[in-house]
Amino acid sequence: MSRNRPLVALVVTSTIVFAAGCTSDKPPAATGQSASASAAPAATGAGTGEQSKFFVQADFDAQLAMRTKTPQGDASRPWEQAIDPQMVSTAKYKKDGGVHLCFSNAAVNNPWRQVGWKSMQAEVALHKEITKFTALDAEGKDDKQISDIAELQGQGCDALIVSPNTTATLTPAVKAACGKVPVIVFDRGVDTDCPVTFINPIGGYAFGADGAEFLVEKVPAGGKVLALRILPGVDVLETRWSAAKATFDKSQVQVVGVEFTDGDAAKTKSVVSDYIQRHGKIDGVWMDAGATAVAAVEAFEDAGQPVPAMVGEDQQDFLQKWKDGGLTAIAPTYPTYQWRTPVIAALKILAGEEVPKTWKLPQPKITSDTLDTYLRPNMPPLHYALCGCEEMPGFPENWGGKKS
Amino acid sequence: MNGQSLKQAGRPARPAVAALREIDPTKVIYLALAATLVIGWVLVAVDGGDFLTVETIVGIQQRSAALGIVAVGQTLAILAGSLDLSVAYLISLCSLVAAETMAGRDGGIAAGVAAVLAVSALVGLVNGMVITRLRVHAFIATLGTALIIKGVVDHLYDGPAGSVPDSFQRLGYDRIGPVPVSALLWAAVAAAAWFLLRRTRLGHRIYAVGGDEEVARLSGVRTDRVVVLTHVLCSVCAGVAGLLLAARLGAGAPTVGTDGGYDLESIAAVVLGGTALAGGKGGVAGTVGGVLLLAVLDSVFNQLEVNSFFKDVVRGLVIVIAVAVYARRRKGRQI
Amino acid sequence: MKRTLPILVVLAVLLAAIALVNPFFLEPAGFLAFVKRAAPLVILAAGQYFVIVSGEFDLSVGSLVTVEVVVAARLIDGQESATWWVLLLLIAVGLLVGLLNGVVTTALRVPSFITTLGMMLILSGAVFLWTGGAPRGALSEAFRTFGRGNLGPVPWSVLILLAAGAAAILLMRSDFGRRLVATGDNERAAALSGVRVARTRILAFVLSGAAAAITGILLGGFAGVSAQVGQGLEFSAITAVVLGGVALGGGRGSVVAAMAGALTLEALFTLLNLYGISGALEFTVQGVIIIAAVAVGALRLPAWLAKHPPRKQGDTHVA
Amino acid sequence: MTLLGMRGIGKRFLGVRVLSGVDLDTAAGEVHAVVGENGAGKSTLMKILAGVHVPDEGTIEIDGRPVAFGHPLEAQRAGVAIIYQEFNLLPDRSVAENVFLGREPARRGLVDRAAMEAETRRLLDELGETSFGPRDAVRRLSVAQQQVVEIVKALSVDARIIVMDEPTASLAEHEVELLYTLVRRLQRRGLAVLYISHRLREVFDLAQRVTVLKDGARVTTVPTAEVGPDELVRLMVGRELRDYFPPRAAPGEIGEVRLSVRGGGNGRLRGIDLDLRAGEITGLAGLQGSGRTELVKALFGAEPFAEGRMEPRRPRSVRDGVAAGIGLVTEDRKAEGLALRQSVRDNALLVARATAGRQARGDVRALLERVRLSPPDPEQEVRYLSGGNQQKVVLAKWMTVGPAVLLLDEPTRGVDVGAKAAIHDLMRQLARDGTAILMISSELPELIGMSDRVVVMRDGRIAGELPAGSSEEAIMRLAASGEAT
Repeated sequence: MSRNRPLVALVVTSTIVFAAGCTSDKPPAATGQSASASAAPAATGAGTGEQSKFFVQADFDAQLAMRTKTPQGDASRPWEQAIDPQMVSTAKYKKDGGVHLCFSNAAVNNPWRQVGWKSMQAEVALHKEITKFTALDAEGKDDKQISDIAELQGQGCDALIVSPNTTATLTPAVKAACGKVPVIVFDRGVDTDCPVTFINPIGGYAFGADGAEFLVEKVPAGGKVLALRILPGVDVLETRWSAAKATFDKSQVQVVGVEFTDGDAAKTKSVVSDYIQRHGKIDGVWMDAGATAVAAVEAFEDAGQPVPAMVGEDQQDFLQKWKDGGLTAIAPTYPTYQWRTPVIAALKILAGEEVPKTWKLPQPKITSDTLDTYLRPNMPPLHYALCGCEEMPGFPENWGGKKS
Repeated sequence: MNGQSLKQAGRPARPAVAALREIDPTKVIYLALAATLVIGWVLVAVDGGDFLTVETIVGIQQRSAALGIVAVGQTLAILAGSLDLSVAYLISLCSLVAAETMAGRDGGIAAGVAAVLAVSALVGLVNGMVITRLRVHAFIATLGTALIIKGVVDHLYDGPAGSVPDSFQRLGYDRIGPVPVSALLWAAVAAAAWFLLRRTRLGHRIYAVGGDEEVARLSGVRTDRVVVLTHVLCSVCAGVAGLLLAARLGAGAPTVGTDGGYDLESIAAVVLGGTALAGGKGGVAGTVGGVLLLAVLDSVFNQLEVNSFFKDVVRGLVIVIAVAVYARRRKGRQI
Repeated sequence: MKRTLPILVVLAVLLAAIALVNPFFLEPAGFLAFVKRAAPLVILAAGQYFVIVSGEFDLSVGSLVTVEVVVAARLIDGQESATWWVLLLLIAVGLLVGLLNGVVTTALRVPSFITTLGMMLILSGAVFLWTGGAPRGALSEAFRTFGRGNLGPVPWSVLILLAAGAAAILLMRSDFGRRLVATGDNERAAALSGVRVARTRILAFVLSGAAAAITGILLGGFAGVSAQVGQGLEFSAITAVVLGGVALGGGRGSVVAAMAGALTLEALFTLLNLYGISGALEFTVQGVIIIAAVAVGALRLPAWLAKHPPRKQGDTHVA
Repeated sequence: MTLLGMRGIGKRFLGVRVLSGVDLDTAAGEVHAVVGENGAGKSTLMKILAGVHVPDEGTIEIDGRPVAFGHPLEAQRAGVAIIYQEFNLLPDRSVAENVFLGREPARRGLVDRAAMEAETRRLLDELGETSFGPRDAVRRLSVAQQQVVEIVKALSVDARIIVMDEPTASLAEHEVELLYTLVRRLQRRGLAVLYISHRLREVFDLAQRVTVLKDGARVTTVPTAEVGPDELVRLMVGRELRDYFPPRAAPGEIGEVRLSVRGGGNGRLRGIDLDLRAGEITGLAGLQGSGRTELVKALFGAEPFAEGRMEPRRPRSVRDGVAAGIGLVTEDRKAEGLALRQSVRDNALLVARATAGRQARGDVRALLERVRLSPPDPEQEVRYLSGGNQQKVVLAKWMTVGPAVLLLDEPTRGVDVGAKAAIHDLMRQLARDGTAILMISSELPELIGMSDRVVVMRDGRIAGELPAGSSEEAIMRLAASGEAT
């Protein structure tokens, strides 16, 4: 052990020197999306650690405000709704005849993206005018997505949809593409306003806050809350946590721990059991993504304890658990129906109809009252309820569900 | 898996039949590459696409440059009978170091490059030292280093950070005709490595150490030194790849290395290129072929919009089959 | 035994350290919970041991575990009745994958590192090709009992672990075990003594596959369906085995030590968790400890190294 | 004048004394033999001279100037070259690359292949070696050719002191002759040759002086002219070893045929007719490459016959062979005979465990005592045993299954005089108990001394058979030209 200390010390220190030493003269982060790194400042708040570098008060306030606004458009088709849109003209993109639509996808490497991807394909199928649909999967590799975007430009696309793998890193590629075709960006954003429209739901702050507020309301003052996070360093997840943190810090609840689970159910269960052991009782569990919600619930069941107030997501297995166990729970969502919108937007743009510059989709949360409307026992465990795909041809089989 | 070559040494020459059966992996891989190109072209044509457009050709090169550079470094390590599982995290680290140091300033480029080379060389040194001085198996040693770097990076960074000046991004985007600068960089690195192995003493000794460390030692080769140097070079290659990726991404990204799967993929590419995993046999030419083959496959799949799961299956099969073909050379060794 | 001792000491120290922070750990329930959690990795490590001691690697176990769970979920699809035949099928799948690894490695002479690396890609690709990208279906309660439920006060997984551990130890005491180690030590000598080298190695891979199947069953039971249940397990397993003082390259080390290595690794995770080391730095500490442990193991005999400098199986080589 | 002087050399491993106060000096143009039983410290002494080990005590002087080697490289620079018993060559590299490994000639920092190959060619010519060239891959060369490469390697350092550790261990008689001429040529060039060998004949043929080591200490250094073989053996083992070989089988002791081949052949062998009888030790002679090893491997089933009849049956695999009651003690103990990092017990029981299943275990300790393993400790790892003891373990391995036929390929190679005698007795004992034994030995005195008859091979055929006690000349003539006397 001692023999290795120097080695490690070398690596660590050198990294810190290079990292911290060089950020010192870097101007503070301008927009919410661009990140700046620095050695972590001291912890603050009620056991919630330091605030994330991603936290931007303005965006936070904006998103929380949006939650109460009524979106414009047909409420039965939330993927076409928009929250106070600033319309932009797209006349210059007007085009007649068949459409060749292109899509650079970050990845399909998790259930959320799987559900969304299937919805998007179904949406494309709905429109006869789309004669060709070319989609490249970057397999979660920034570098590949960059060359994918470049490659697509050579295939005569009429419009390019991009779901960026990461924010800052894809900006150059998207900028380059903007010059050639109308670009539609959704889910994650990029650090440029060159895309015709940027589509996503209200966002991570709202997601995080929804859950946290619920707990603050349900958990008695001084009650113990455990926060579970997938992994550090993912902007979307960071915003969720930072919002939750902001909420908790203002409240009476005590955050006894913030743990990373790698989205691994087994690890989640272990972590939660450890906390139950150590603290005897946990009054609420917050999490930044629902993938491991069920595992967390089970940890309490296996420990023979009542399941406390839970925050999950709109995955079937959690909704099922919620229903069966009559849990006190809430499921903030990051709706997969947003995968339908870009296709619709593209067609609008190519038809010369104006679209919102930033297309904010509504982001409902599932509560005990609305649970039954979203719970679909015939769908696979990791299906996301807010796919907006129930009416689409091929439902439910294409989404892995069974006719019932 | 090895130790046999050593025992071979004391044994009389094998019958000529075995000699006839010998295959030169480098030839095989380039034949396979050509075949893949043709088949790919046909498939895509049938699919109604056009395979050999400038975009795809550039795409192939762009996609393979980073992996190619890492694989060249990995080749050195494997030839010396070692291997390096830490490259993926090192690449992430280096992309960050570069972007942070440059911080968008043209003036920062030199410093950034220097910093990356320094950090990567240091990591290589640590790997080499742990392997030779502490006598830890390379597999574990570099796996450990990988974890260490991962921890540090994740701890310090919450996502893409820093930024490289546009002038540096040109490294990632400019091209001369159909040849991207990044591909040229890769070619340069590969050429350098080829030259090193073929014409320098270190090169000869890398083969010797990989072939049989004990023999090399008794012949007066300072084997530990060779192993350490090899690991430094391997890590520096990873560092260069990190620079390239920083240029491509315009920023440093804490996950770019692992998302790219550069650790196992580089090893796969090297072995695909006919370099013996046990060391002492093979070379850079093969590795380049291996990387290109993977890239072309990727590109074909892209054109045909094959989903990534199917790709993995094919990749896996290709790698195993290729190595099985090379393995026929070692026939006649078994009892 | 003398090779097993160091790791047992380390393990004891770690367990003591845990107990220090978390007294509940000393109660039967607390300790059993720990063993229950560790069981899957320990069994996987035992399987990996057979392969490593025969001089090979098995990198495919991680994705094999994922395959097992995903397949189980889709086939059982919530029907209790399906549980039993699916369980049998899962074991069969594990055996089959092991068999393939073994045959390709021995008959086609592909280095096992590559064989199993390829298998890793093939498996993870194939299973999601089959389920269309994400897991479907659900596990039955009966299925989950093995990883989750208890028999009286004792978790099933602990009982399964004990059974598997005992089996592994007996196996290594048996003729097969000795032949396996001899093969890993000197293939030619073993072959010229009448050992069916290829068959022996294949059997090692088959055992590893079976272990992965059991691990999958336990993990699926413990935590339910997940797309990434097996992620990185192959490295954890290999690390565990090496921590136990088993030499990569084959021919030395005991299965007990390998399993102890796995327990140690699990204890390490728990400890880092208890001491609340930052989510990220945890990896750094882990990396340092692994290198250190193996280094110390290697440094125990410097004089010996001077006398017999490492040959090909020496430490700086991938076996 | 003295070229090399080693004074009071001492060395311990793990606190065990392996050398103490050893003196050794040699002059330019001298062939100086170093003899002693295995474990006497010969190899360690030489490895110290070659910079592989650092001595705990003592000094080394070259030309009267004190030197200290921390690494083989430094020894090389000082003009010391060593040719190890097991060759140190890279099979996948060319001859030239092997010769200059670690000392590649360079111009402007770049390896100068042309110079490298030219120089190798020159040295090969000098040794009159034309059967292969600098660019050939070592993998392709025969054992003898590989040894020439080793010698060229030594010459290329312009070594002034060349250490040869058992150089003839793997050579056939006629190759030994070649080696002799090489050594004498080196001697004429004014080099000092330290010649380690178990074969006393070579010592007397080549060396002017001989240093005897025993238990890590020097017994004496004497001019070879002043001692006789028996004297030397006594100095080495510290006891008289009269009656070197056990008595041959009396006619009555030779029983029925245990194994017979008619027209056996495969890639390397043609028309093999051979009978092996219970109680008989058959010697198998022949030049390197005449097919001796191939023959025993074919009889055993490791490299099976493709044609011909064989009684009781023709083995198609090693397991067939073992099942047919055949055992093979291979030529290369370390590579083919033992799992070095396993215990004596595990090695001794390997065959039984591999083939015989549960039975045929018996009492390991008794077995080890029977093969006179000293000490008979079943838990010891075999790699820590002397060559002689290791060979005894290999024999024990086969005795567990009590084979009807035992094939021994160079059973006493690299084994010290004491163990050699033990192994010889054991062989005869096994024969008496009814085993049919076929023994290959390149050491003709041994072959003649042990065999009840000698079968001679040539070009993959059996050239003829000679009765017990035939002369070396008769055997050589048959082996070389195929003419019987």
